[in-house]
Amino acid sequence: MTTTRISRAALAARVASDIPEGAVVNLGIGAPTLVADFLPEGLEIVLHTENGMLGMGAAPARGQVDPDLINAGKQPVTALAGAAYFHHADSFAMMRGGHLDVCVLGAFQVSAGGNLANWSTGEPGAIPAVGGAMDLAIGAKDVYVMTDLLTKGGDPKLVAACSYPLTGVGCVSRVYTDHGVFDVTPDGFRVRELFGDNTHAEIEQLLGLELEA
Amino acid sequence: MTTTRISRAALAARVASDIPEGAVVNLGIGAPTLVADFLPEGLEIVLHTENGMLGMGAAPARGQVDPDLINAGKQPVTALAGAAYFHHADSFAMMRGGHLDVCVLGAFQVSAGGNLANWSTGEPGAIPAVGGAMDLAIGAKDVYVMTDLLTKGGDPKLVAACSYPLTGVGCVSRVYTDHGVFDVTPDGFRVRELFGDNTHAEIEQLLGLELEA
Amino acid sequence: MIDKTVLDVAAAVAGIRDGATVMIGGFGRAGQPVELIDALIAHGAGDLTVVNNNAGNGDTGLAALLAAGQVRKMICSFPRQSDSWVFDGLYRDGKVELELVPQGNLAERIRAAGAGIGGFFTPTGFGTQLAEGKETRRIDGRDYVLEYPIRADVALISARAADRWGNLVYRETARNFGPIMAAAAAVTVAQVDEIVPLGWLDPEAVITPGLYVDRVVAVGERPWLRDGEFVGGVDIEGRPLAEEGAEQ
Amino acid sequence: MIDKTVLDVAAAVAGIRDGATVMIGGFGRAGQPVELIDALIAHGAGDLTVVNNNAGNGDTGLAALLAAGQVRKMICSFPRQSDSWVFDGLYRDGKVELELVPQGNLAERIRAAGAGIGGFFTPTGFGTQLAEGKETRRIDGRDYVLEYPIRADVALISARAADRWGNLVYRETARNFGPIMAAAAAVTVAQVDEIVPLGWLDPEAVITPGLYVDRVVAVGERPWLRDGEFVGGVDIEGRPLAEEGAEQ
Repeated sequence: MTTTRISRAALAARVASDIPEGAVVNLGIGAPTLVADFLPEGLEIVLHTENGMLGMGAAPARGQVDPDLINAGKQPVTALAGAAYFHHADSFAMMRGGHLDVCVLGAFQVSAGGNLANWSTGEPGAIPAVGGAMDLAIGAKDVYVMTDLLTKGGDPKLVAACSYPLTGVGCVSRVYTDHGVFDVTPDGFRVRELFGDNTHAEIEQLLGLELEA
Repeated sequence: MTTTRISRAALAARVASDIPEGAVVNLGIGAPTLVADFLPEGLEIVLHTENGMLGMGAAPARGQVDPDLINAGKQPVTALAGAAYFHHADSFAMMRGGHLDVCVLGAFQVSAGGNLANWSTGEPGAIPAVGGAMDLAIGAKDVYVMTDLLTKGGDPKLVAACSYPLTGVGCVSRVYTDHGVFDVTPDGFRVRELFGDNTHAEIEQLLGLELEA
Repeated sequence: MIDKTVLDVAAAVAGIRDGATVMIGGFGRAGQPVELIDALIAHGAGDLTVVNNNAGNGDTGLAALLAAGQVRKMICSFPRQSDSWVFDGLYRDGKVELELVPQGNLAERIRAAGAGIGGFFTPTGFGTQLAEGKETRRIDGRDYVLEYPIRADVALISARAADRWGNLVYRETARNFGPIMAAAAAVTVAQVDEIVPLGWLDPEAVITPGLYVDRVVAVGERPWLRDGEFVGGVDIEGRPLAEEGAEQ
Repeated sequence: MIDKTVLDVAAAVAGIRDGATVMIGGFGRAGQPVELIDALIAHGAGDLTVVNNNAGNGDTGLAALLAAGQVRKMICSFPRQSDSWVFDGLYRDGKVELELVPQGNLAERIRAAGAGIGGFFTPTGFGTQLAEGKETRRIDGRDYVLEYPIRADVALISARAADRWGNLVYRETARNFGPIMAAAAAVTVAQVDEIVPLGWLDPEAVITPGLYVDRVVAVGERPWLRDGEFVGGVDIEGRPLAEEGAEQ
């Protein structure tokens, strides 16, 4: 079976197109960071970085790197006019208190009930590291996951129940994948959009899951 | 029985003399506010006001009253060099977290176990008001009470057990009265200092309480 | 473009419904959003639960809202003051309910609402009437009372300046409850002396980041300031001083 | 006169004992008090429990403290990074313990210690391995985990400037854990670029009031600043950029 897969960049653009002007958004480390490059020019969207800043701007030019001004991935960034700094407890209070509109996160697995697994594969001997993942998972009005539909080995990442250790329970609202976009509903995953010629039946077959139409 | 009583001002001076340089101090509304007038000149003592300021200074001159700059009694004050402003949750976190060295409070009653009653006489029909009293009571390394030994009606204010509603439990470390100074110890009140010719026996008789020597 | 500016105080308080819980900033008069309260009186919403440290001073501001009969219940720490006659009368007549909360617990409960904390153990009030019936726990040898968040439908606060993103800076002890109320309400309305261009506020010194603020309205400079500098010449209520010769 | 200034970093870390719990500020390298950590290495106290968001980067700062064998246990949210080889090796060899805490719970637990909160219900981590064995509660329809304060004997933090009362201002995202750690430790030591005369810091913009700070030590301006202004010319680790011609 050959299905349509869009590129990582196209997926980032697809996510970006759903973020309205004025939204306060946290983009997780890794692929979600790409979304920033596709936010519509001319629209004001306020980026939050959990290490203590609202109004985060793009990467600085060489020579203008400021080691005091970094994002959650510890990469250099800039500050927009309208930015504000705050300490870590205040920053996570913003998230936990539901003041962010959107978080975009990566995932190992998302369950039909909206559970997220993205911090540990549970491998024995691996050094665990969670960072802000569990806070982000419960820390926005909408939690979007951005991921491939399948692992490199071909296993579904949208599952009936997560086998990996959970990051959060019932927290995901929507999943943007390279094959299509799925809402998490009380009845499980609902197809919102399929890319290219992908059909409902094909995706169900790939996932081994029934999807709402 | 005639006993020596010192004036309110002399008592304020007595309290002030026990406050070391560098101490962070909150002076409660009413008589304790007087203590500020007797802090030794040339010593730096940092006054906290629970409505959001450290480094509070004296009252302003007429014409220099600033309605945005007030103390907990809602009187105009000034700011010293080195002052800082903060919001109410941060201000009470300072108290509750034990970061103040000394609070000086008034009292209706103090018990031998260090309980404080200073917010309500429990009169039926009275409008209750607590303000920051309960926070102040548990909000400093040392809680000093400044009060007359007896009510105007002659009833002891140092008691075996408070009959008025409590402000805090086991919170008072020392009581400065017009008759003398008393430490609260695990064994009850201990006489620290008696003013004038007051004797241990006289004070015990006035209070109807045994006092440690 | 994000623009949280509204043109007048009527627009700022639009939509406040009967029965709403309204947080009102200020400690006594300092930081009290008097212009917004006046607009709320004109707006007319009633049956309100109001959260404030006090219960009004004199006949203006919160006291006027109480006098207008719009408040069903006050949640506060210190209602009884030398000039709280409006509240005192209503309370004695049984026309307003009172929930008394120690000031630090009030602040921390408001903070908890904004910070997504479901409840917290506080030492304040343990063993007192104000903790009666509440869950307690001894933790590491200290006694605590379990307290829950206080949330609101609307917060009305006052700050010195804002930008169009809703970033706020305050002035001196008028900051008091503003920042925590801004975070604890579904809709936060700030009155400010002035709205400055985006980028004028120092990002190191923004106290309330704009994400907590929904509407800002400029109401003009306080009488004791000129171009942001203190010039004085008023009494503690902000009224111009009488001439020296006229002073009693 | 209150003067919390100490003359050098050795004096700043004096008295830290074997077995102490030491909070170390910083998120990655930003705000990491490298000079104080170097002084702690020279000081030699061992068997330490260190609280930091991470577990060291490269071979300097916290990584060097770990390499020196002075750390018994790390409490952090994110030890594993591309350049955390020192911690990684010690952990795999069983030479350092790890308590992993979600970053927001770490921050709130530190905040609770400073704020006199005995415990709090947080939604973060509910239903995950990191909440296993912990008390949970459903409050108003949401599930929470009970978490307790994290206190320390000493906090080592970095700020941009201080005055002799210990008031601190920070710079950009280097603020991170500094303010909450300052409040959570019995003794707080701050390294700063400069110590300014009392009264020079804007009281509206002081982030850590001096009562939280016990010692301040000036360690000189960061290489990317000149007289407090950003001049750049460094890489993300703060090292001077190579000449353009030499760039690969």
